[in-house]
Amino acid sequence: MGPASLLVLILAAVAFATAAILLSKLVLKASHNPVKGETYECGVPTIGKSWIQFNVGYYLFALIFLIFDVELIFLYPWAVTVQKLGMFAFYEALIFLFILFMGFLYAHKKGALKWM
Amino acid sequence: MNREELQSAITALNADITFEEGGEYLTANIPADACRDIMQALHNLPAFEMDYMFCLTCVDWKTHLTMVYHLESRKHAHAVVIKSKLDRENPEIETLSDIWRTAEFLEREVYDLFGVRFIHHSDLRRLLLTDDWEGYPLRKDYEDPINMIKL
Amino acid sequence: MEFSLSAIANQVDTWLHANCASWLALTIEFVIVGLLCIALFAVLGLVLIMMERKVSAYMQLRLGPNRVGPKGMFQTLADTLKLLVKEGLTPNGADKFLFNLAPFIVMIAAMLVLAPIGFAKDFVIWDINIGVLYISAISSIGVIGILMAGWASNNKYSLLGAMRSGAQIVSYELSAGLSILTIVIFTQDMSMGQIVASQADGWWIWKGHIPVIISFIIFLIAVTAETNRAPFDLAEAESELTAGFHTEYSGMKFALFFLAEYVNIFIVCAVGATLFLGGWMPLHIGNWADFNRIMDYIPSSVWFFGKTFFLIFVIMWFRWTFPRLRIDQLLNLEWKYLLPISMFNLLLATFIAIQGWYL
Amino acid sequence: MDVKDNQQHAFPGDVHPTASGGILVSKLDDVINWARSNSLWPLVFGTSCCAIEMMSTASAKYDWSRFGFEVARATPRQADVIIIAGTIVNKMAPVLKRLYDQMADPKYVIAMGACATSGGPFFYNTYSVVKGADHVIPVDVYVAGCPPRPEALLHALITLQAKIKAGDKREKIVIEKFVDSN
Amino acid sequence: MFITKYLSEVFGGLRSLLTGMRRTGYYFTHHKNIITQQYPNEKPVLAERFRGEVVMLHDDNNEHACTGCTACELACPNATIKIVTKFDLTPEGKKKKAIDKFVYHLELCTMCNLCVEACPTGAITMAPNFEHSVLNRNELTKVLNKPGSKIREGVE
Amino acid sequence: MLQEVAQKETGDLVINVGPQHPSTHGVLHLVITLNGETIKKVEPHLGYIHRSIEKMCESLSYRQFIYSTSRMDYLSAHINNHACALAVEKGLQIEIPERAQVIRVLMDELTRLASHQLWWGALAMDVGAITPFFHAFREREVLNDIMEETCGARLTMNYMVPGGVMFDLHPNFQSRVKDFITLFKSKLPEYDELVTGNVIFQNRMKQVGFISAEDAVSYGCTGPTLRGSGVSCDIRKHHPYELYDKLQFTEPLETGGDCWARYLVRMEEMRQSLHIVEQLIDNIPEGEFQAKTKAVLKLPKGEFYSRVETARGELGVYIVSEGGLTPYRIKFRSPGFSNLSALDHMARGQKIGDLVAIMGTLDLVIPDIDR
Repeated sequence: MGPASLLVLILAAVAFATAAILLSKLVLKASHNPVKGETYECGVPTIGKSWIQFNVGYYLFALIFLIFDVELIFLYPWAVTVQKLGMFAFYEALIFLFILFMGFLYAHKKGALKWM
Repeated sequence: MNREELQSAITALNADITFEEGGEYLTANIPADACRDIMQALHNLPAFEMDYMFCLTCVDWKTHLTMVYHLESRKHAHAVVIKSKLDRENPEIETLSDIWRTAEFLEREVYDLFGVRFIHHSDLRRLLLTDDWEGYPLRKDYEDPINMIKL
Repeated sequence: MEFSLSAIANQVDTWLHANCASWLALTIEFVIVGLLCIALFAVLGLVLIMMERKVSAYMQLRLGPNRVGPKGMFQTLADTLKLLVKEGLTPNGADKFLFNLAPFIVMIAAMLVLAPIGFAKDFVIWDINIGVLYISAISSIGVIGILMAGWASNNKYSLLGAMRSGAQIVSYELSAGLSILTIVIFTQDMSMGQIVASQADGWWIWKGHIPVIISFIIFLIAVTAETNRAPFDLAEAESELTAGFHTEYSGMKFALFFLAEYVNIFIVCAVGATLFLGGWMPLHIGNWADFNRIMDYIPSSVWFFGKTFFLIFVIMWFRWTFPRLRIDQLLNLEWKYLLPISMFNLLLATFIAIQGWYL
Repeated sequence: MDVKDNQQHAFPGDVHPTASGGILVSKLDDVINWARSNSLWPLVFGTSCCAIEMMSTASAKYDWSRFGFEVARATPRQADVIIIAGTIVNKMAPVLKRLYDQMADPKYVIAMGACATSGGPFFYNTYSVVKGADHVIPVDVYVAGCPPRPEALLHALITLQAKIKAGDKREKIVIEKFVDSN
Repeated sequence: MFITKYLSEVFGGLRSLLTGMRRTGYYFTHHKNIITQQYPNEKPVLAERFRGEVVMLHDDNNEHACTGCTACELACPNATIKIVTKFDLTPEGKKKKAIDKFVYHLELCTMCNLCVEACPTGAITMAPNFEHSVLNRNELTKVLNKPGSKIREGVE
Repeated sequence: MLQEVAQKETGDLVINVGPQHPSTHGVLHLVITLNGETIKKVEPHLGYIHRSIEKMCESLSYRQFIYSTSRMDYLSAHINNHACALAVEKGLQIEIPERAQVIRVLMDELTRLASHQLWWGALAMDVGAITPFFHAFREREVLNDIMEETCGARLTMNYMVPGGVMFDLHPNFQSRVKDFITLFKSKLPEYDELVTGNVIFQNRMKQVGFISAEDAVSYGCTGPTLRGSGVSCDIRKHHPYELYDKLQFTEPLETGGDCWARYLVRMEEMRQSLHIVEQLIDNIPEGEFQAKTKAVLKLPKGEFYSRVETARGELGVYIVSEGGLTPYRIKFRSPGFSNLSALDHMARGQKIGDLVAIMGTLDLVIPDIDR
């Protein structure tokens, strides 16, 4: 059906979600009380802020992911044609992956893959 | 060590110690101000090596409070009960939480329920009751007309 | 007559073009597609949740829902209705715009991935020529929704859950991508339709030898992690973070996350079935012409859904058997085991493909 | 002595009334109540002994999932019913209140066992026990027992289902009360 | 060797996971292991000693054995039982103490059986009833002696 | 290097876990200081189920107060009652008939089994596996039925009374316990298949929540928590009560000091309890099930301390009597209280997921801690 179908799918998702969320607003009249909107934390008031400068550990993985994801993108066109290109392409990819693997080992050695 | 040996060994620590007759364990009454030294000795001296405090509590005798410590040595398999009288109006005693770490929580509990203040305790707060609770409920004269329905 | 979804679709198409102006026919077709997708979502939600509850029940020596409707069939319907009329809270401290946007993002991401999936022979919304790449790309949009939800909730559990989810999904994206790549090497095409077509004489899991089996296992593990399913459900680890990133969500907003999770399972299993188990291709065994003909009588949509539901069952089986991993173990598994193995496996697959050692 | 007088003597303090009344007529409300009654997701909330019997009710032999109750939610936002399984003490009461307040409407409460119903074994001579959870939040169904056996909890859930199906429209009453008090 | 250790870790791990899956898979396919009792449809078989609530035994003549001695009231740890007595006139014209109401707070009762143990005449016993859910707490306060019931002849 | 950056640049998150939280097994409130996922400090806040049982017992007679202790450590209800009965018997100096002793030991061990089964299921649930919980409850329900048949209740039995037990054994008791032994022996390998052998579970348990023997003793840990650190501490061995000195059983010891060691200790304890039950079930002597006691019990002036081994560790009951009808002061030395005090020590530097596993292996019962 072509690219327009993507628009149709997005519209369908939005319509579905909107309809579902609005329905409860129409049918139900909710009660109000002062603590209802407060943050839930096991039934006791929260201590301090939730929006703090967060541990860098989580982001490190995102960074490393980025490197490997780019690698993956490079590999897709290669994968389509590798059978036609033969062993030459195989060796090329071998070198490419080897360099990446070295990077991986470096990151590993630096402790970037160690959770803290 | 058996009971008699233990008794004589403890007497050697401090002259003011008196012993109670009967009871399952050897029971020694010690003065509150010497408590810490005696306890330290009981914990450290190789003859005693009371490394395990299995009970710490307090009893309200209406005229005074009594701290009760149950100590046991795992190595020598002997046990002793140490008691120490405290003034009821202003109960104060040195903390033992750095000798036996279990005492940290147990002392907080006693502070909470009896109002005994443990000097040099690192974190003496209410443990079981809310911070704004008034009174010490396990004392005999505790009254709470709202919450406590007498049978 | 043989039951075929594509035949019905073609009839509808012809009828519409015969009776309406072409722009109107196209619009009506779009509306039909939209409605069909919504219906698919709703039905999948109902069926998969019921399936999960029954699977878990039987594994746990109990009966599961059996009192609402015949054999408990209406249980999830009742749940859905209840969630529809339950209050959808927005906490005071939350970033209200992002908080309300997050379920939409998750839904859109789940919906978009439907496009290149062939549900039956010649029955596909849009067979994009870079199908598998498209799927890898779109399926990682979902994590943005989760991160958004966790951050916007202004709740510490949510925040932790979202952060975990972010680290987890991006990591497992890699090995999922690498195992998909293995199939691309063999088929030399990225379109889902071509991949299915290449399996007419045997599914890749049979004819691809060891590399494909290894990448199938890695794919299963990786997609289980990507859909935040136990044993990788750290984002919503109940015993640690109460409900993780959707702690503050209630009513239908929560239900949309719930639904998206199940639809995502369906989608990744559909992709797995297409890549490794031949999609809608019937089971053909070598020269057994009679056997093959009988298999051909079974409609292609049945094949597709059968394979997909088998994979879904396997993923549910994981959930009801294994304990949850810890966050550092989870990342260890990916970076120390799955990624090196799949990189090695990719080379092995390339070598076998170039040498032509497959059927 | 009259039983009723005795009752008032026995339970001091304010008791939160549960919503009642509100007759429903339309078919839509019937359907909604059918859905609500068959999809009671409990909050994971157990304080003491009754929690173990609640776990037993969830276990294979009694299996509350047959009624669709097994989706125990850890967060009150997604739960429909609090099963107060165990004693509520003065320190816990504000927490319970807060949890109840933070639940999304409609919400229901079952007081399971003697402690939650009335303070039970800890009614007399205790300084810290709330004499019945309905001093803190409104309770829909009380179930006696110490602890009640799993079937008794199932019976309570069925009673609650019947109450919902009978058409108590809680949120309406709550709103009216809220408006009145302002 | 590093590689062999690595591979044995991978395969050992996979095997342990498959062992677990075989167990759950076994139960998934063998439904005879299901132990669910369907409560409202199948009433449970309760042990005769099961303590569900205190009941007062009445015979066919609507007579019970309670003398109103308050032994149970004293034995009860949390005052679940309140006995309200009255004075009946015997046929000889003498006043005789008898129970007016045997008030039983089921909502307070912990089924500890101490009252039954204390009862000198065996007037009360524990019954295996468990369906005690009510919408109003006051319904749990019960009067155990049936209306119009009398003390059985000869019970002192 | 990266670790340093991480620690300097980011703030700490202070999180409340509990009072209402699935993994705290009740209403424990922990305030956790986190950096990322790593725990810097755990501060337990107690008292959310402090029911003032000690104060209440001061106004209950010696027969009455025992029932309230079933509600303390409800998973070891029999053993709690047993400890109280022992303390009262110590004061009254009653000899317990041999049959009553055997019944008490049998009930204690069955309770320990039931408690450990629940612990096993709950631990598996804490680390994310839900199915084992249901498998554990299958066997536990059989035990509950046995208890119900003899004692009349499933959880809080109030079966032990001063002088013996409340009722005689049910006629079916022996055969049903034997059936249970056969059943449980066939199911224990399944426990290992599902959980013990699982590589994920082992990784979650090993090198987690370490506590050394010295620290554990200093914190007053008892029971499997201490035995996991390699210290022998079983009251049944060191201060035998009832028949325990005549019975054959070993005290499982592990030296690891981590969650895995505690897990193995408890698994082995189940086998040992089963072994004790096996020894006794065919040798229940005939005779009285209750010694003759006065209707009103009065303890002489003095102090009485009884120690028993519950499923969680050492329970001490300390009764101070003034010679009246009720105890003057009663103190329960609960095992969970001391075990909990070591939680901060164990959890520092670990992840949130580990905290859940540590709490699971400590087997906390909060009403036992708060009383």
